[in-house]
Amino acid sequence: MTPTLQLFLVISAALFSIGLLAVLSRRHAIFILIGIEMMLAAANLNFIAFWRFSPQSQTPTGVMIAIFSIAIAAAEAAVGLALVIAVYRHYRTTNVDHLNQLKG
Amino acid sequence: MSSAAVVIIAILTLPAALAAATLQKLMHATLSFAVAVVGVAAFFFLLGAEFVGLVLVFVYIGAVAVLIVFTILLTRRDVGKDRAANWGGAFLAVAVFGGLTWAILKTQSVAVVAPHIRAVTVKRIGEALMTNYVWPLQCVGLLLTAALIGALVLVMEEKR
Amino acid sequence: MINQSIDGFLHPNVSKSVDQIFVYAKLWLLTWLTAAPGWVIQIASSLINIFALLGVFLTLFALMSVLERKILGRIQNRYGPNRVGPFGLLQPVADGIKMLIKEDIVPARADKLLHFLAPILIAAAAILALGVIPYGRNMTPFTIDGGILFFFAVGSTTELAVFMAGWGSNNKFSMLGAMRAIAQMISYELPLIITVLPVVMVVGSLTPDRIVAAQAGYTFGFVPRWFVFTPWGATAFILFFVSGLVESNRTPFDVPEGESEIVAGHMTEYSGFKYATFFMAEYIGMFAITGLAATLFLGGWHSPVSVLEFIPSYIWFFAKLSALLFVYIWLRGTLPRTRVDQIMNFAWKFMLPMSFTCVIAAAVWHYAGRGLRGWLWSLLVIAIVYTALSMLLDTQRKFAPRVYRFAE
Amino acid sequence: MSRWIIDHLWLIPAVPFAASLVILSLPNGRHKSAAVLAVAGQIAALVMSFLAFLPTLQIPGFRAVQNFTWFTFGDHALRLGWLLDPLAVVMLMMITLVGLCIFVFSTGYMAGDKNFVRFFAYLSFFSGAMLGLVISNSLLLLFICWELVGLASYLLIGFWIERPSAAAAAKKAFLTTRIGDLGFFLGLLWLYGGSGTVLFYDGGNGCLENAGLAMLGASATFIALLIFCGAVGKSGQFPLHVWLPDAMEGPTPVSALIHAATMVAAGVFLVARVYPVFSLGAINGITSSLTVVVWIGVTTALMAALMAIAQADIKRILAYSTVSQLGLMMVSLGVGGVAAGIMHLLAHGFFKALLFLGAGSVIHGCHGEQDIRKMGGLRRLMPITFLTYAIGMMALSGVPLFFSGGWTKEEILHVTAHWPASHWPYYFLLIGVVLTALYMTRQIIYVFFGDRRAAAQHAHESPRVMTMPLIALAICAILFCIVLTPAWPWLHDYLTGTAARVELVRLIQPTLFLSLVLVGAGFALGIWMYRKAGVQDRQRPADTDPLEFAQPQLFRFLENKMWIDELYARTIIAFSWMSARLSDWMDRHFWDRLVRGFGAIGQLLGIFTTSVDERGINAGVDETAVGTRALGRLMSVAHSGQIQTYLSVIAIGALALLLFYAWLA
Repeated sequence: MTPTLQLFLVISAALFSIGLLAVLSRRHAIFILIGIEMMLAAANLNFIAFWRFSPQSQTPTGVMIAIFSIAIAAAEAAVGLALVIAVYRHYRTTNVDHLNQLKG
Repeated sequence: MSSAAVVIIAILTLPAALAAATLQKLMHATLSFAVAVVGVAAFFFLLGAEFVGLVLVFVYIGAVAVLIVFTILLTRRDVGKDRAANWGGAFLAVAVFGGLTWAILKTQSVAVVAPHIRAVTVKRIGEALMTNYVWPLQCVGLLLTAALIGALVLVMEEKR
Repeated sequence: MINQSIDGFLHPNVSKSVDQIFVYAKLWLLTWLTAAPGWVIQIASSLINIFALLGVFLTLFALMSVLERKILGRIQNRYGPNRVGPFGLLQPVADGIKMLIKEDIVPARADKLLHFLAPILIAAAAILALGVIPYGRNMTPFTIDGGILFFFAVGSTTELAVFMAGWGSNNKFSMLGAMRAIAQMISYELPLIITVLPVVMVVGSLTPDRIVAAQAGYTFGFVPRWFVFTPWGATAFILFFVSGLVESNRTPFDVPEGESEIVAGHMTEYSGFKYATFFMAEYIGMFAITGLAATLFLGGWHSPVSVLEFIPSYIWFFAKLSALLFVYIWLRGTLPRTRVDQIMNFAWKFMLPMSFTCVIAAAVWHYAGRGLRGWLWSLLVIAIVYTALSMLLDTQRKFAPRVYRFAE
Repeated sequence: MSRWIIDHLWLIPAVPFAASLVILSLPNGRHKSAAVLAVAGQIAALVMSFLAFLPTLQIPGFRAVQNFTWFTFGDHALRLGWLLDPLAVVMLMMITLVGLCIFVFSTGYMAGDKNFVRFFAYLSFFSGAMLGLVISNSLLLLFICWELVGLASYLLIGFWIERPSAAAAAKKAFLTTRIGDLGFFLGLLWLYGGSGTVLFYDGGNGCLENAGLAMLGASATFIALLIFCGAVGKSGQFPLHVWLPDAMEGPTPVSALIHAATMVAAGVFLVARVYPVFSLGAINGITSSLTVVVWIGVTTALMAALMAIAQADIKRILAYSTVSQLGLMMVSLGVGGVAAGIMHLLAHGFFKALLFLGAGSVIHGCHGEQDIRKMGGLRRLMPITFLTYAIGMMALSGVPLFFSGGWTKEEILHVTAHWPASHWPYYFLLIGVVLTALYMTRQIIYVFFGDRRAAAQHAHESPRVMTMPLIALAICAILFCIVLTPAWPWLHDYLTGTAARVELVRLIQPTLFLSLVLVGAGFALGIWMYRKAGVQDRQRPADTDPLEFAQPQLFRFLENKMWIDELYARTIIAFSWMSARLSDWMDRHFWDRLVRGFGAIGQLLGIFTTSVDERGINAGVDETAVGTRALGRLMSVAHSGQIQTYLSVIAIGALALLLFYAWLA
């Protein structure tokens, strides 16, 4: 039997939630970044899945968006990790709990 | 494209992702993240977007994973001290998953099978990139440059 | 998939010749399970490809290891290994046995998992990369659209593996070696990929088969249409070759495992069969890079002279491969090891601009009509940039003999 | 090749322009590169002018026109264009040749000036504008270039801006020429209104071709006179000649190039260019406009020659002679000898540039001294300068046979003599010839003969870079007469567009002897008067001019330029001064009051609103601010600074939204 769109959506939802888990439950900044990356990957999976299961248009829009979002994710990762390093330099920690200078 | 393949890949991918989210050692987490990315790429292959899959592997394993690893190295002193995970977050994540799944299964419009399509070749993607998506392409290029410079500036040793 | 691979680029008058012998052997093997469902055939054919690849390249690796030692011996004016077997040709077997029966030592404080996974991952990456190279007419193990990208995507995994090795074995030398290795690999991955761009641009495809097909034929009947015979092609080839040297950590760029500085780089803590695996991975990576170089610039399996076309294509391919490999060994026997800062400067200040210039030159070549005019124009472009760079970089200062500050 | 240059005629002015732009962008110290650039641009222009010269030789009366549309308003297009015909070509050759010599000369003369670079930028700029003026095929384009050369001359006269006299002279030149240009512009507009086009030649319906002229009709006279105003201003004719002598404040090469050879000749060129408008409806060669031209020219020639006698500044003498020569040309144009006038213009370009450069060399040698009474006996010290200067002087005073000036001047006398309207111009010109010889003799004697006086003690010959141009120009001044002689009037026929033929008989003419006699008389008179110049003679002190001794008040009258400047100062300038005063008074006492009144009203309003603010609005605002602060303190509690808290909140929100939509569906 051939899989329906639902299957992929569920999988990407799972991936997304796992990313969310990492973002919400881990204290280490890098874990948070990994989680964000995973959520982005899930989003890409969604794009591709929807593109694949939708009636075809001339330009593969979903693929395009996936490509762009991958590029943007790369940029995001680079800047984010640079931020982590900079933060570590200042506070000698990457624990996001301790980074609460903006507390009201 | 058969459900079996999908399920197999899912079985490979999701645990890896879970490990990436939960493992104590950052290094292991990163590597399992890489594995998860490979799984996602496999999904892309399965869905007929080979190019995107390759790009995903290329970018995430070749660049992002290595970057993360470097960061781990540079912030080493902080690694390993494990802290109590916050269970609220975990619960929330589970809740989101439940909600999403419920919503997906509830909507019948997505319970469709894939139509037969002609393979999206690199040539087609290239043409699309150079015609309809040329401005987005330029913008992304600009963005990447900006990110590069910004990252450099951020990690530059501030002189004092 | 097999049929598709057959009638892909089938040459009319060689279809029955010795040239296609392996293809037909594979077909014959597959005829046994015509009854089986499609996916079985697919898996079977893939397995056949895999085994063929492993067989060929592991043999080549064994041969290479001994030949390298012998050639180095010749260069350094001594006998190489000459005890085991005729001319010491069985030396690799002896080595293999030794490696197998050696004790496998894992440091106590090491991260066992990573320490164990690293060699496997690195070897896997290297072997995967071999899969997309066309070894002869209709002899591409895996014809996927965008094979070149696949090659690099897989190749980029190596860095992670190296890091795993360095980190996992929890040893400062390993860590340093891994750092050096990753640093130079990343730095040289850019020139490596960007020098491939012109070829991809000119051919208009990422598929190795098409790239090889695009280099068929001869101008004026005797000069083969290989890209290495165009100015941009030649430049790109040289850049690619050097980057390949760095990627496979060979002299003069073998700082990551420079014995005299850090014991053996990221392989310091490895022994026995894991070490052998690293060793093998390095060599196979070398084969992959050289094979890709031959495919991209040296016309793949095409014969250099039209009269010699009767010689089977795969023989030509392996001839080119071994020629390049010989150059590797030759360089190793000839050149001293460079310094890290020199490597980095070279990568970012020379290789990268030059490889971008190759792209531009290729574009010029194309728009000037791919003829003599294009040839001269692209030559002009490259010459200008080269001279400008060599003026800017002021090489006298950069590569001056080292000043030892602490040697009072 | 010839085809190419006809299509790319615009390159000739463009190259010096480009050169000047590049030079302007140079830093101040780069003397060498500036000079090289300027000279190179000039050489390029010379070569291209020569290329343009070749095709015009093939057919007599050759004319190539290349028009283009500048812009279109509504359905009407304003078109400009380039024109290549003998008149333009000879001007091109003369300008570029003389210009090159002067450029080279200036590299020596201006060496050590701190604004060297700027100087060459201006010079190239001028050359470009002048070349453009010569080849423009549209009165508007010509006018534009005309103003550009005006600007260049303004900049260059005031080049030594730190000298107040230079600044004043620059201003004077600019304003005086403006007066003329106003007339010119009006004429231009009138012409445009009349004939509907400003193109000279446009395939049959240009404004100088029968179609256009027919449209002008009777108004042609006024248009011609208005355009002539511009010519009067530019080439220093009688009412507006006052600026030219003062323009000598500029560096000598500038005087040579702009105020002797090229720019001031532009007026003559202009008249020659639009000659059809002047001569429209002429009855045997006489129209009212041409008559005006003649008499203006005569007046100028005679007056300037008289003034030149009493001047002491070496450059001023030359300036006045320039003015008188220009008058001569105007006369010749007026009486219908266009070719003769242009020929004299060219010849004059060469020898006057030569004279000025010679003067420059003298001044250079005497360390900046310009008063001829302080010089003397320089012929031993600066032989080359002396010889070339003598050649120039001979040419200027019109010694026949060997010097170009002689032939052209005879030609002019010849045509003037046959002017049907009146014979007086002829007689006046004869006097003018004598006077010319006289003042040139005076100058030569003062500068080069006699014993060395104050400034001449430490004089020295100039460097080769300055003498070489002198020699070149001298050779030009002599060889030029080959194409001028009546025996083979090549240039004349080239300009009039007929084929030249050789007739040695025509070499001997009555005017030849006449001018011989006249020039001889002039020399003799000069030598007799000034043989003792600058030395103690009878009871005359050494530093007084012999003429001054003989005829004090006459001399003073001439020395002060017939008090024309003073006249202007009393009348025109005084009037404008008065009007300025008047308007100033109006400003102070009337308009100011008004403005102040409005200000007062504004202030009153302001006071009112302030009170309203302080009483009413402020209180309410304060209350609001207090409330806001309290609210903010309340909300800031939510900002725990924990990213993950925020993220969780977002997640909860997203979840809620999702569930809501799912429930809706």
